[in-house]
Amino acid sequence: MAINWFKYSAPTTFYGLAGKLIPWFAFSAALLFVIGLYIGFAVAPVDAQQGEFYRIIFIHVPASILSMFLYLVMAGYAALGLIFNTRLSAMMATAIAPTGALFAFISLWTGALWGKPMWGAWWVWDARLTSELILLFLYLGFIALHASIDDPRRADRASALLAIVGSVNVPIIYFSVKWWNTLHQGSTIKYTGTSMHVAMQQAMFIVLLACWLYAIAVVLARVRSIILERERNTVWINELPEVRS
Amino acid sequence: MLEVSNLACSRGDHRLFSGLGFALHPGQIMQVQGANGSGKTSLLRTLCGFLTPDEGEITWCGKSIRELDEEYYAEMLYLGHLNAIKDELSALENLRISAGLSGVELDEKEAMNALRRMGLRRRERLPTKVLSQGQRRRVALARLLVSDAKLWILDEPLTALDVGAVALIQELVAEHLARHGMVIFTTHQPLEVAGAEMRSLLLS
Amino acid sequence: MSLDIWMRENPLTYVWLGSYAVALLVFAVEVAMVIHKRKITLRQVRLMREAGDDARDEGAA
Amino acid sequence: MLGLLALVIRRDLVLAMRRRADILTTLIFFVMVVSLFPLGVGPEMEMLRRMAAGVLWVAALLSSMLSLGRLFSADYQDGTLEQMMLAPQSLSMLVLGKMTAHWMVSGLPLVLMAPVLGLQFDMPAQALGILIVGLLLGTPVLSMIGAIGAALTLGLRGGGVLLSLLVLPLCIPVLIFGTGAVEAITAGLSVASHLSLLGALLVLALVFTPWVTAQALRISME
Repeated sequence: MAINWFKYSAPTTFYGLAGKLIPWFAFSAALLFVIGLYIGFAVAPVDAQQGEFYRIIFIHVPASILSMFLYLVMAGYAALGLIFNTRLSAMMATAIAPTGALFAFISLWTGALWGKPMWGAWWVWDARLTSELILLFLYLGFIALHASIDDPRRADRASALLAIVGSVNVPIIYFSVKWWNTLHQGSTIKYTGTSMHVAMQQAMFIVLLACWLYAIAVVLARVRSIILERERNTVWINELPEVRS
Repeated sequence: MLEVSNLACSRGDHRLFSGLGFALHPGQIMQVQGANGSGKTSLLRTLCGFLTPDEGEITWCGKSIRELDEEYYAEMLYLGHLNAIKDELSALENLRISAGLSGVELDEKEAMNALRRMGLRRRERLPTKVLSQGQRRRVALARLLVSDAKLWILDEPLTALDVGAVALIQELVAEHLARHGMVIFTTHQPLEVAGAEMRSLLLS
Repeated sequence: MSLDIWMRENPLTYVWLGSYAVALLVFAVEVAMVIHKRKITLRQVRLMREAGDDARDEGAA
Repeated sequence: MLGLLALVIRRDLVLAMRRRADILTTLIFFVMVVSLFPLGVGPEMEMLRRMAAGVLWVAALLSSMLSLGRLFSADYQDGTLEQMMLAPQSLSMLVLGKMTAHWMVSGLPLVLMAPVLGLQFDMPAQALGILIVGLLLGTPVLSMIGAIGAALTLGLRGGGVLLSLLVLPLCIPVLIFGTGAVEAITAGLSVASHLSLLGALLVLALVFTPWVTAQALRISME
């Protein structure tokens, strides 16, 4: 019976719960963004070496952190779905992928913009930037595989396996890229000097929190659409107020 | 003994069947009937373990086929729509390799005998790409002769076969049943087996 | 290069336009996509439901 | 167990021998890509020497992608794959056999061809030796990682391009250590660490990829 509960009622209760939570997450994300950016731009002092340019880190670092964590979370949900055959986890994995890919993109974009004034080149083959690029490729592979399989069950399971293989590979890739980078004495992005001002840390932390809340809100909203789509033949979907009207 | 209880299967959104149950004992034969799209092939593929049922359980000698896995596969033989023969290989090579995959070592003489009984005399060493549809089907069906599996799962075994070959298949099935084998199959052509009661399962 | 000079003279504009505006734009596009998907899915589900109702009505009649 | 492995390898080799054109096209592709590079970047020997290992490795990576689509698709289309999944032996073992055969017909010819192409780039003998050792250790890993992708994209439209999209990022470590070894020997450094890392990748791939590929095949057959 426990398995049945997992299998059938989880999306039901989750749909309603997610609907109630989304506004809270979205609102607090927006609020924290404003606070974080206010501290970042008005309170935090100008950096001695990098001038105003360093202020890119307030979005660059949170985006990088999130893109990596979201991949792990996605692989975790994928593994859950594959092992316990729960439908909701597979839907969550599918819903996370686009957000993760976008954060990876933001991280690359802001990294490039930071690189230009620092090293005079838009792109440097720094270990972290290169890994981030490969991470974006992994996200795109996941999304492309899921999109090209018509049968939703096979799509979930196949892309779940890919996500797990990818997450096992991520440390190996990161290590090898770092190795390659030191071998070629490439440039390394130093995020901080010895003294990182308290306000800088605060701003970065608050924006990171805001990004997390934003990601949760968007993923929940997306998973609600996926639930609607997948379960459209069930009774409970047909009795939802937004469907009846 | 093959037992199926409360089986439910779906393809995409579409529920093919549910609450299906039956038991197949040694010496019994069962025909799965139903219109196109009623899930005959899906049922047979579920019995092979290719498809995971939505609900229900399939057991072989009291144990779930999921748990038995390879032990179950050693005792069953499946013949699908596809012949599983390679155009580049000769009939002889095809038969010996497919027997090898199912764990039966086959020497050349045994394989030749089986192919001859299937009416492929003097074509044993030709690449199968020069054979006709019916002859290729015969190459695939020759596996019935060399297998020692107890359970035969045959999906449309009679397609592309002429009258002579159909008679031969009926003979083979009767022999298999006499050896306490089990057969479950689908067909759109009549298949009569002497000395055995034909059970039928209707999918709607 | 002129961009280089402009960048040094207006670092804050560069940071804002280059990074934050782009990031916010990405967020906005994503939110719009999610809302759009929700709309489309809801419409589709409603259509399916009406089609199902019609079939049932015909069956009853 | 080993009998089955030998059976599958022998079968795939016989099939490949009767369809020799497939092996040759991959090999010709490899030769062409490598030969195009000097035309693209110019004939200065100093630069070509420095690029050689990277060019050969990237070309090997691309050509192995080219042949991956064939790994399971023929067996999938004619129903042999179904029969393989019903074999009373472990599917992982069968998959390992298919990977091995695939490497022998698509990876090994590249390894044998590489020194000849290396001479086009005026690679020193020492570097050539390490290149071959690296390729010998690395190309099986490419076949094995590729097999996962081939199994996942089985029977999909546009499977070939999708396959490369999935597999190429996962192959980056092999590329890095393979070219790194050649660069190390050219710079007069020890290659032991690079080669042992490649060996470690090979062992890891041998242990995990057959099982993962078998799972992927089961998912794709549903």
